[in-house]
Amino acid sequence: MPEIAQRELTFAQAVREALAEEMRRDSRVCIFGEDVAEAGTPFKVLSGLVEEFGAERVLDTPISEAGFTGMGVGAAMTGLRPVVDIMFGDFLTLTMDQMVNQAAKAHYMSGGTWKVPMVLRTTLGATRRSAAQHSQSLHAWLSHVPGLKVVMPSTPYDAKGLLKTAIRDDNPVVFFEDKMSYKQKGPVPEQEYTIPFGVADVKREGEDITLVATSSMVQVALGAAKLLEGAGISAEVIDPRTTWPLDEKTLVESAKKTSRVIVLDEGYGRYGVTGEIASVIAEGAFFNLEAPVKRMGAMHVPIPFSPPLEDLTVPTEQTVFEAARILCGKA
Amino acid sequence: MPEIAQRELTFAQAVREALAEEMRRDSRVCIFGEDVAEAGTPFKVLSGLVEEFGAERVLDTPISEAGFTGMGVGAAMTGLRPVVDIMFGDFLTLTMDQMVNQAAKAHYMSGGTWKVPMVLRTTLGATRRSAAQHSQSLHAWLSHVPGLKVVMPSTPYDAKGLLKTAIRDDNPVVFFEDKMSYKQKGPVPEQEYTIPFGVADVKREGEDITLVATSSMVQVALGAAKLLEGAGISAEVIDPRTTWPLDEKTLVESAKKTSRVIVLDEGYGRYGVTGEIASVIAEGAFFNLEAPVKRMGAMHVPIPFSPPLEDLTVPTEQTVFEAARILCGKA
Amino acid sequence: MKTETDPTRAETAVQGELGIRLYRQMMRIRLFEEQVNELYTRALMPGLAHLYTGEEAVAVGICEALNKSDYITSTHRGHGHCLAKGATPDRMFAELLGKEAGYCRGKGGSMHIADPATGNLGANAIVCGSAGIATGAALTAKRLKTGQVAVCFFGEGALGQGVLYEVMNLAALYKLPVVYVCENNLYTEYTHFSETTAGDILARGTAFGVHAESVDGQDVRAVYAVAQRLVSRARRGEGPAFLVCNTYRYTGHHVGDINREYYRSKQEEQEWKTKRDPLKNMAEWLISQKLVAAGTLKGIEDEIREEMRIAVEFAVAAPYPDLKEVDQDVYA
Amino acid sequence: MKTETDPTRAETAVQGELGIRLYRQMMRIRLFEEQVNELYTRALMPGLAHLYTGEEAVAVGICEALNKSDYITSTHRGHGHCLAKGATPDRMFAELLGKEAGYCRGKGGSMHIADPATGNLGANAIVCGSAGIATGAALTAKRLKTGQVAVCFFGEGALGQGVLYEVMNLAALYKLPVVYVCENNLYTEYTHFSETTAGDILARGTAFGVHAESVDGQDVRAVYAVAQRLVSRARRGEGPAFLVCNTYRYTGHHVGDINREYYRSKQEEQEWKTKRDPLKNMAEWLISQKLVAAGTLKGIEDEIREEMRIAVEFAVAAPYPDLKEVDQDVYA
Ligand SMILES: Cc1ncc(C[n+]2csc(CCOP(=O)(O)OP(=O)(O)O)c2C)c(N)n1
Ligand SMILES: Cc1ncc(C[n+]2csc(CCOP(=O)(O)OP(=O)(O)O)c2C)c(N)n1
Ligand SMILES: [Mg+2]
Ligand SMILES: [Mg+2]
Repeated sequence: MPEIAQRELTFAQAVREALAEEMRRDSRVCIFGEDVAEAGTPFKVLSGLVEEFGAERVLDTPISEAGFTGMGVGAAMTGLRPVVDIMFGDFLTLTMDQMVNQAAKAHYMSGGTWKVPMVLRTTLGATRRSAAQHSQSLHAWLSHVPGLKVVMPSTPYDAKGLLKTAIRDDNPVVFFEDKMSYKQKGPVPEQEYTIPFGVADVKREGEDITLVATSSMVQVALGAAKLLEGAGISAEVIDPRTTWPLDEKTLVESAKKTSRVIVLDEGYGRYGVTGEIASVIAEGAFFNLEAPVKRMGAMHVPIPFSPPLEDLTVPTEQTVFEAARILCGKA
Repeated sequence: MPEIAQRELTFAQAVREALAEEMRRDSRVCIFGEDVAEAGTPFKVLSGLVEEFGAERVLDTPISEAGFTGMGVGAAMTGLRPVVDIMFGDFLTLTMDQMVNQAAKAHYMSGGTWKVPMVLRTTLGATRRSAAQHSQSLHAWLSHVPGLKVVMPSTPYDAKGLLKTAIRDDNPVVFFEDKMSYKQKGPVPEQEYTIPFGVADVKREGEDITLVATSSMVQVALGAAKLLEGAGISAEVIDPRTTWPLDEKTLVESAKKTSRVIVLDEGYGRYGVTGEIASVIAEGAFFNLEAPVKRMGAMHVPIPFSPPLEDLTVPTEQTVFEAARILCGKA
Repeated sequence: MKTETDPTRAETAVQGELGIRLYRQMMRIRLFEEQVNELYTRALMPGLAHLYTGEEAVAVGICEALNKSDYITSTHRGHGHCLAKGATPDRMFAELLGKEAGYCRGKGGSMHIADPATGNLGANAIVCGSAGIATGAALTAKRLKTGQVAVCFFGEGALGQGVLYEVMNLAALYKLPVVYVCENNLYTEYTHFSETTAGDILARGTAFGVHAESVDGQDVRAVYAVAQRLVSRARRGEGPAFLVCNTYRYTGHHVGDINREYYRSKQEEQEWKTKRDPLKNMAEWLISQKLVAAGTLKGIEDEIREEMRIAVEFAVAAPYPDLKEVDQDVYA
Repeated sequence: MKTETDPTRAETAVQGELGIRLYRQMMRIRLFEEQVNELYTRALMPGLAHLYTGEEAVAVGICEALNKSDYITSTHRGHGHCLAKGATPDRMFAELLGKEAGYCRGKGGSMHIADPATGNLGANAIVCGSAGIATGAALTAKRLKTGQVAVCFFGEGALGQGVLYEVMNLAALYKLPVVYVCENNLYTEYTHFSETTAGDILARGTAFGVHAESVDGQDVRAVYAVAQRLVSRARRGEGPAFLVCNTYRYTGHHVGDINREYYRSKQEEQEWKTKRDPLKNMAEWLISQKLVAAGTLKGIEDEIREEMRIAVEFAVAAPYPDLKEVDQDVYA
């Protein structure tokens, strides 16, 4: 992150600022989704946008995720640059045909003639006491699908820079925001900037172990890294920032340097993001690893409502700290 | 496969026989989907069933994948044991909310009170010249979701035994059939049998390299194994048969024995089945592997229609053969 | 749960005993939700809850026309449906607090209460998420000839979900015993239904071959009467129905939705509360008809208040599930 | 593509020149599909194809009422729509054979022909898969005030997909310039529409606030006239329309569907082919009206036969795409 960054914004403010700037820059950019206008979404992320850009560009929709996502695909193909709002990532289930069979394939199937410059913004993350249908992190599904790009910002700075890049990208981009991060504050420079896709960010440098973490897990990894420091273990924290394209090089280099790796992601642990990243590292750093790559994701259960149970389903600073110590043989 | 197996059936006949036997055994078992009755599906897999069991138990539906899959969930919760037919796996996109937010979670969310004993049968596989929306293998999505079981038969024998188990299971089970395998013949004993979930099958024993292959890739692996034999390489072919539950033990044991592994799956190669299985093996056999686990899945592109291009997107006996020779340092 | 009445005379079926029962059931919902809001403000409840206050006549009028063995599916705003179908407040509060004594052992919470004993297939946090489930339950009832009926409750926001029309078409084709009950409380989260719903709501049933009617959702006797008709009709094998109940939620979309002026006026809320309150109007009718004395109704209210107080105490004191339960019941 | 006619007089708009053009366009589709079936039987075409034969009047009547810049979305049975909107047979055949000269460089095939030059947003192999896309195209036209109209073609089987009702509701709410054209050819794959469609088809538009009409899909002049009205209506900002065209497919669901007796009778097929053939009837009308001589029509047919023969030759001779194209155009 550049030095000049003085001003602090919350994650939600950073997202809103990226949208506002892009909407001012390009009149084709528009937003639609449920309660996005006056209400500014239940998370208030979009507050004020309808007042500045009008109801024509900030469009309230019925509760029709498939329908308005499909409308987004067609609007994108014909000259608008829609940013579609899916309130909870759990509702991606309803948009999969539009995103996977339509948005992701239109460019390739048409021999490169049609383009789908749309962004689908949605949320991920548990521990909000919202139970099994409002707590999932389903980004692995989209990362699996050729034709889509998948963005997982972990800080206000990254959120703003990556969202501006997403809106300017000529492909369908799925942009995941951690519900629990919206109030998180961080430096965001006043001046214009964008962040390229496929470039991982070293959130913390270290020597003994690499913690690869996405989205909500980055703060957890940084917290664990602090604890590890106390235990005499120097942890490097790497945030891929986009799961597709994936910056394999940076991940592998770090693994080669530290020789020990934990991959952290809030999606379900099986057949998801940790498996892909762990495989990339296990292959790329095969001759350097001192221990198997450790994977930590959401427990393989529907997210329970009961707080003491829900808190067990997601990796925490403490569980990561302990896993790292074991991996480093210092438990 | 037991010796007694004399009779040969096609994959399609084995599926049909499993359904017919279970429908005779249990009057609660019923089928619904598009053109499942008189037409017996476009693949003719269900031919004859409506004649034996009647239109009440073999129910033609409108083209409403979400609607009749949801109907299946409710029917399963209340006393029927529906087998829902989704013609092409590509249409799973339309059923994801019913399968993931409803079927997979009803038992857990209700504190174990409601059960969802349903089977969703669908297809996977490319190279049928059906283009990008009729050629996908999306089983990784379902394998990612706690609450679901995922079955991937590769032979007529496995198809029959696993489908009978699926129908008797009290959980939602997604059963994937390779379109290109329907005409494949194989031994299927006359007498009753079932095959437990979570038990991998060693399709061929070998010493030098392990080929883990699912569904359509099992025949490819066996073909490659023959070619490898000619090159003096003894390949073991292991079929997990179910991706969830996953028989980690058998996979890891084989990897420990051979020290070299290729994982083959027709799903997209990234963030899918090969990543999970490769990670499980890389962790479990960490100190035994001579080389990184090699992953081979569908190319990260929408499946093209043009035959010469489509043929490049899926692993073949030849490409597996070459990859294996390189892995064994005998290229 | 159903007091026997001649369906053909349903319109005039509500008499003293039943009338008082309808009032009592509505009061239980009203006072239950009062406590839920209390638990939220006292920060004793994890997460949020969507109160049914103001809509009591719908759940009660419908469920009183059902047998205990009949099925219902419910929504994120489901407390009223659960109570009306026979759930007990103590286990419901326990569920809202994530306790082991809850209907779902604390794993479901406010939006997922389910109870096989009362035919409750579960509340659902996906808008329109249970339409398929209710339709499937009706398919089972028809196939196994059990004589059961399934009722699918949903808010008018669910009219935006295409799957509703897919399953109504299926129910009509197979003549399934299911009643789709649309609770039109005029708002989705923060948007008036006129901004999200084009055309004609009733036609959205008939267009798919489903018999459609609407009713004043604040008049419990009217809801009960039409429910009687549509449920017996379904039970007799005459097919599905779509019932639109015009109603209103008194409070926010959820307990945290306090400032609502930007999407609806205080005056609008006042008018519904004063002129069209289902409990007040039912009480006045019962008294005017000399079916009950005012004192009796006051007595019922006090009695239920006490029931709720005890239920809350029970739930607050109840233990959380054992931590090892976290990965139990993922698979049957 | 649109020959200027006064929309208010649309009903009587079809005159000689236009009439002949309508006939010619239908003939091009008829003979194109003849060749497709030929390519299939000669095993020159990979995979399968769904022929439009018998339904020509729908695509032609609609597309002749559109401007070149107007949008269409098409289906798995899309050859007719593509031709009617202005695609050329040579590049279409090339696409069907997976050749680089095809509209999609061979990557799409029969079910995915797309062509920006003629406003063709693409055929779609997901039933109802393009309803959202067409609606979005109309949103763009309205937002950017381009005056374009979008037409969404789909078979009556798509009436089973809920997303259709989601987007019709959206189009009505936002008054979008889109016309949803339902080609009711009586069958989905192998099932009669009466077995899969309850209620009233036209009401499925009006229930969502979309103006609905139906027309004889075998009468190209009637289709053209109503299309004129609905398209200009949409262009004038008066909102979306839903048009049901009653038609029939002469051959199998796809080229491989030969024995059809188990789902429909040969006699039924014969009646449509003899009594209601769109080309035969149009030819008779043109001649009876003295708008053209029989010989002229024969000349047109021969000319088109030749066009198709050359186009097939071109496609058969054309090269496949370079293998390195396999992973090109995944991302823009
Ligand atoms: C598929 C889906 N989309 C969006 C939401 C978020 N959401 C929860 S309740 C609600 C409004 C529902 O309105 P309505 O159906 O009228 O029910 P009401 O709250 O008025 O009782 C929305 C949009 C959801 N839970 N599920
Ligand atoms: C979502 C989806 N479900 C099922 C299919 C398989 N399928 C292809 S065409 C077809 C029938 C379509 O019938 P209709 O819409 O009437 O069009 P027609 O073939 O009669 O022109 C079906 C079921 C599909 N392609 N997409
Ligand atoms: Mg509402
Ligand atoms: Mg049809």
